[in-house]
Amino acid sequence: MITATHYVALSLILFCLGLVGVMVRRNFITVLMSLELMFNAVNLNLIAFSFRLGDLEGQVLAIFVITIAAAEAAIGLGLIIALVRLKDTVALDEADVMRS
Amino acid sequence: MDFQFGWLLNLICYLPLAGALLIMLFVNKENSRGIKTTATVVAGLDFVISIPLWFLYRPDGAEFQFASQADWIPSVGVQYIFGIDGFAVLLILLTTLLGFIAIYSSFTAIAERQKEYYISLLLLQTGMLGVFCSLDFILFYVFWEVMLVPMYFLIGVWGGPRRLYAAIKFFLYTLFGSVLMLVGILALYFYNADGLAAIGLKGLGNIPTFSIQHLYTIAPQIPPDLQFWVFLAFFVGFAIKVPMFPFHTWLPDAHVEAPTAGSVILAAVLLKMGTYGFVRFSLPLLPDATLKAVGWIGVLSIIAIVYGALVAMAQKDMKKLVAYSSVSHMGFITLGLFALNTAGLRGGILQMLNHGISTGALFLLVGLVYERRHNRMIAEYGGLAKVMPLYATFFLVMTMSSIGLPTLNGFIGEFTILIGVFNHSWVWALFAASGIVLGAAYMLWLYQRVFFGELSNEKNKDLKDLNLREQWTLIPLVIIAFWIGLYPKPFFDRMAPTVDRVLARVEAVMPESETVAGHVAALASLPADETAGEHGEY
Amino acid sequence: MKLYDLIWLIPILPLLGAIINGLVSNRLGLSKPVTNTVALLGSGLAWILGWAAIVQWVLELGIHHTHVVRLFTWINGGSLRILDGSLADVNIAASFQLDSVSALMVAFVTFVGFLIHVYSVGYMHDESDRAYARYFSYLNLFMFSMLVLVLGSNLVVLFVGWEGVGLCSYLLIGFYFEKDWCAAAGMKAFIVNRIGDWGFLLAIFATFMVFGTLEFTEFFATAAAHPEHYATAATVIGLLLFVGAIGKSAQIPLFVWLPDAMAGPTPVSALIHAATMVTAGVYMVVRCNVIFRLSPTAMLVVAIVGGVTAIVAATIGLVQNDIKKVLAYSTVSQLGYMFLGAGVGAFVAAIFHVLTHAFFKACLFLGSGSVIHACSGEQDIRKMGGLKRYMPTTYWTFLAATLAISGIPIFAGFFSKDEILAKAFEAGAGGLNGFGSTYYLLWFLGLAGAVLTAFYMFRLVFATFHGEFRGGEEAEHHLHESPRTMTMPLVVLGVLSIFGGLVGIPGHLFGHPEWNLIEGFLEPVMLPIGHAAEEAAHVSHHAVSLGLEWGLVFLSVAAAGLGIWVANRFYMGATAFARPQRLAERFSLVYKLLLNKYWVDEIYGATVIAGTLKLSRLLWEGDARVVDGAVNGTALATVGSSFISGIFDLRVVDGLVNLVGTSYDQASRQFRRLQVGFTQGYAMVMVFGAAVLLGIFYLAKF
Amino acid sequence: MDFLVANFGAIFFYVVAALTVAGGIGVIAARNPVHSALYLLWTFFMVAVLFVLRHAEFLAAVQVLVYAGGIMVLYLFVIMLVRIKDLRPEDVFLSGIAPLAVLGGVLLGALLAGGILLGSMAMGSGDPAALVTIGDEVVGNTEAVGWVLYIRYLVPFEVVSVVLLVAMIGAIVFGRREAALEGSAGEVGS
Repeated sequence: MITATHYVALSLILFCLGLVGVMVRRNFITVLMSLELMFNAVNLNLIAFSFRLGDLEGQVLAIFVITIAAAEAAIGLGLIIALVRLKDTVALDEADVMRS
Repeated sequence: MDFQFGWLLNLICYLPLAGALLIMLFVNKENSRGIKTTATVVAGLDFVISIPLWFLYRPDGAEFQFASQADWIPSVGVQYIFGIDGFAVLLILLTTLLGFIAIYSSFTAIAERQKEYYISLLLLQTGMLGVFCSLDFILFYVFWEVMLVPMYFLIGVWGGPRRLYAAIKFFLYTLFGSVLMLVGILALYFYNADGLAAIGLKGLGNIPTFSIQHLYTIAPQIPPDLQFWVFLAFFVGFAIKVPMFPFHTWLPDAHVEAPTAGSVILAAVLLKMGTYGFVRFSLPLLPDATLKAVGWIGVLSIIAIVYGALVAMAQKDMKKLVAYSSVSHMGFITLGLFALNTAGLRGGILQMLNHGISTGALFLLVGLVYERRHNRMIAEYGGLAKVMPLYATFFLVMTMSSIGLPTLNGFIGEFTILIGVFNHSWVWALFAASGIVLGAAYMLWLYQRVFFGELSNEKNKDLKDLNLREQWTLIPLVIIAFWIGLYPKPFFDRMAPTVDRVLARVEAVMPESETVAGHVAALASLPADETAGEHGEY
Repeated sequence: MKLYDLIWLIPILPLLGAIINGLVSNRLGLSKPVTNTVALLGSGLAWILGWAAIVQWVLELGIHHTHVVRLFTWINGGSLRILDGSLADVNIAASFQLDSVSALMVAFVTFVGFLIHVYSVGYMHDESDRAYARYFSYLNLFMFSMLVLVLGSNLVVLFVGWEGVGLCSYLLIGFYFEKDWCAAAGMKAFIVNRIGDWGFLLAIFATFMVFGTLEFTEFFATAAAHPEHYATAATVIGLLLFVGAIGKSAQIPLFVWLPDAMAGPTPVSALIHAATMVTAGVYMVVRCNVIFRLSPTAMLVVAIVGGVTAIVAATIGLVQNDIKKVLAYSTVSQLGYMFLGAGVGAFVAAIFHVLTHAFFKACLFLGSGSVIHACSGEQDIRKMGGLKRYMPTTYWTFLAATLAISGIPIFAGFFSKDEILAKAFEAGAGGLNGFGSTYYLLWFLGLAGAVLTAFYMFRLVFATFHGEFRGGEEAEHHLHESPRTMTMPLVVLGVLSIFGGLVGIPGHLFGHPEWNLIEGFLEPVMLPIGHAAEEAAHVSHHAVSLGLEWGLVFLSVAAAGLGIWVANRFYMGATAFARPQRLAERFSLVYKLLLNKYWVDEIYGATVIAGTLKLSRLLWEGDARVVDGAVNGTALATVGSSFISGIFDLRVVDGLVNLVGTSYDQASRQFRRLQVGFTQGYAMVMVFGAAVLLGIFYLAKF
Repeated sequence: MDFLVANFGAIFFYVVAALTVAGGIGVIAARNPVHSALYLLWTFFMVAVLFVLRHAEFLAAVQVLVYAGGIMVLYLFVIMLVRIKDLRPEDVFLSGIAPLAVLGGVLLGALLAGGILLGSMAMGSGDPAALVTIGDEVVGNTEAVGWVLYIRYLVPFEVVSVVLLVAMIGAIVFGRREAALEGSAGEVGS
């Protein structure tokens, strides 16, 4: 029998994968994709508990998360374009004007 | 609680916010006149609509009047509760009046970024009013923090040469205090509810709430050690705001660097937040710890009185002198509050108003001459009474008010405080009263150096005396100074219920032998000659 | 409406004058006639109303009735638990009372005050319109405050007047504020007075704590009813009250402000610093005689301070050359006599001396003002001389007042001063409170002071009015008698200096005690106190026989005569000034000591004032250096250096704050090198931070 | 075989889960961003399948339509737009901190997993049928979500739409050539 715990464990794995991706990749675009991975992990969690509790609120919340993820993607990609125009690179660690 | 006219209180509190939004959205930043007019009208209107509070407040009515209540974050028990007692009525009137004067006085002083400046002042006013109105701890805390930000900008953007240093010092200092206060608030909250297992705190199991009125009712049940820690957290938060002796060093810097209106508000209202906190929270909520801390706080207050006065005497900068005099005067207030008797508390509360009026006016006055000469060094002046007689007169009145000349407000406050303090401990009064001598010394010395003597500095020869607008920023304060000095009874009457309730809450935990009733009973049982002996030892 | 119910109006009338002159005349620069009409109306109406109210009070209620007019509750500071355990309300009323002391004070304050207003009209005529209005505004304000002081029915209202006269004194001394030393003198007066006020305030608080009320009638009655019960409290309250009196009445050690106060216009010196304000201390001690009589210690202290001040100030007066300075030290000395009188229990004599002193000293000051006016502002008596010829009215009135202060029989001062000395001797002989020998010594000091008084006063007269004019031809040209408005008050006061003492003839010497009108008038003020005190008074009264008393009278007259004779030898005739010159050379040390007023000012300057300033700078530097040090260097070094410099607590205060700031700053500088601008670095820190938090959570949980 | 039939649900889950994780690894490990994007697309589909398993049909549809259809296309566009050759293959990873980062991720994962295993899921459970019913009437997941979303959560829904609007405006502002250059140049210069 598949329980919520299975889903949570899967979600955890996905989340950690995303987390590592955020930390190790230099390409800004890939970093954003890793973030999407983490969002998906969260959604999985919500859905699993929604099922277990028999409560639709989890699903509603997941919809909101997807919306926020869309917004994040839009902003993030806008930033990438700005970064490329400004510094001619997509490497996140080269956006370091603040480092003195 | 009495919910009548609750809308009025909300209106008073949020009107400045509405004004700020109005300026922000609809007034062009080039339109200097429009900004000033809007800000002045809004602040003036706020003062006008706050006047009815003075008449509508009934000392014999409910503890908190003009109340309103709603759920805010029901899951953790945060509510939106507004309501004021007579004490807060006085402070609200002080705030609206000084807020208006601060705005009215900055027409010519501020030339840059006027839009942001007036928005900041109006936001600040909402923050301050909110603090006095809130009866829910979280709401209180929100307003408390809201207040910080505009003040930070006022100092940091429109301040003097070392403004950034002063602003950051002010901000860090107060933030540190308020965070500790938040910890104290949460401890009370958890104690009232289910406790906090992580730190081994057992709770009472009541419905979780931040309502101050509810917490008043559980005050006697709070165990002494919890009271001690919470008191300490509150004390640091409030003592920084007051500021009390070891925490005072942000004050001179903030005052010196702040623009005139900022100094006025800072001295007149922001410093009162600390003493307000003591009266509203520390005393009634933590009576046991209060009783234990009285000795320490008394000593700190006396140090503040003497130390502030002595340091003020050494100042070469007029504004810094007034700032240090604030430390001394606030020492009187805390001393009065912690004398824990009616006279001390009443005097302390009245002195809060007095200090707001006198020191506010003194900062205004220093600002006026600074605006003309862009210099605050005492040595630059001398003989001003010759060219600016009107200014000298206003300054004299406020100097006298500050050093406690009878028939002016300062005397009433200091007298009432000291008579209460003397009853608590004559040694305290002995030392505290020396502040009166020192106060006269530094203020009169300042007055002499600035106004008397020959008009030796060429740059001062054609200084203009006060114009009509400047006079009108000062006249209300002079009138109130005389009013309180000659007939303070209405003020005392309004604060009396608060004082009695606070004292009743403190005395509820006193051992019976120390309360008034217990003392009388004990005396009655003594043989007659033993009471006589007490007089002998006096 | 009875006039004695309107006594609150007596101070209000001059206040109205002050407000009109201060706000209207001064702002608009109205002409002098308008200004002085307002001022004279204010003080004159107060005079008329005051006298009328007193007469009506005496006739309708009698002097034994203390008439209290309560206006409104002024300070309602809640209730306090007082010493006996009961609760007392701090309800301080704005209320006035009329009894014999305040009646006497009101009578002469309004009268002398009005005369000096009249005199000022002439004296201040050369000032600009605005300054003129300012002057009269202050003068009227002073009348208000002084009348509040004497009419107040409780300690706090008295204190209002007490501070009010201090303020007016400050403003009037510093009237010529362009001159630095005038302004400084005003400030000195105010601050020194504040030291006295410190004691007074504490006395008020102590009174409340002991009696639970501040109304004179109430706590006097309580204290008089239980003398033993309140003896200790009375000592404390009495001594604290006396600290206030020392400040206001310029006694040792706080007398230094009064000579400096002569920087003000001369009429001000006459009114405030001779006739009225400085006697407020005496008035207050007499008013509170019940408290003092309960405490032998307080009485002794009052007497000692008074006696010592009387002789010390007189010695300084011997050698001063400034005409007003001589009069100033003379005032200090005479005030000392008054306190001596109060200290030996002769409260009536003390008030009597206040009265006669007001007449002759006001006359002397106004006369000196007239002289200074004539000499175009010159105040040095060495540059005067022979003025008798030019200004006869001034001379004769001045002489009358000088005779009065010297204690020549018939003249006013004789009766009052002699009564004080006699009472002091009686106290010595009767062994009052067991301090007999001390009182003898004080009597002797008083007698010696009388010799000195006669000497320096006649020195003044001879040097100023007799001989040849020494001020040069130019100045001699300007010499003239003063205008009518100035001489008229002089004449009135001169006459009073001659006959004013007749209200207090020592009738018991002639077997007619009822001749002593003032004693009878003031008798209600001396509340009878329980048995013991009354017996002591009984004993002391019979300690001196009638014959011995007559002997004392002759002794004091002889003392005055001796002083005059020496002055005559020294300052009259061809060898004038030669003899004192030689004396000064031979005893140059003593001469310098006296000329420099025992260097008291310098000693205070070097110790108290310099000490306070030094302490304040030290504290301030402690504050300031920390800030700078912390900003410039590391906070650690600051804390360390603050330990070394020994005032570490002050520095730690601010040092700690900046230490926090600096350490954050330093730390962030370090972290910044690694972190800022490196997005993934933030993420790493977050991850590890979350891991640590979780770890802690597990450790706590399992 | 019976085992397979009896446990078909579980086996199916494990398979899909494994494929999801594989997709995730692909996202973070692929050197070419286009490959990463394709792996991500794969992962989205797998997650959608998992949604269906948990009675979230509507959400699965949204996942496919919005994520796989909308966002992924956006990503691919951007990848095409910017020069993907910008990073040399050996520079794809932050070699300096990569080991540390992996360690951190594993550590946090382990700790959280510990929480899941050790902690008791002491919470109520409900009937999954509620996910497809309104009141007593079985209406299907999409309608049920609609009822909840547009009635109880109407205000948050509207707020989120505003957030989306703001994000859109923000993206446009960032994307404007001159604005990006001017604003940033100013900041750099100061």
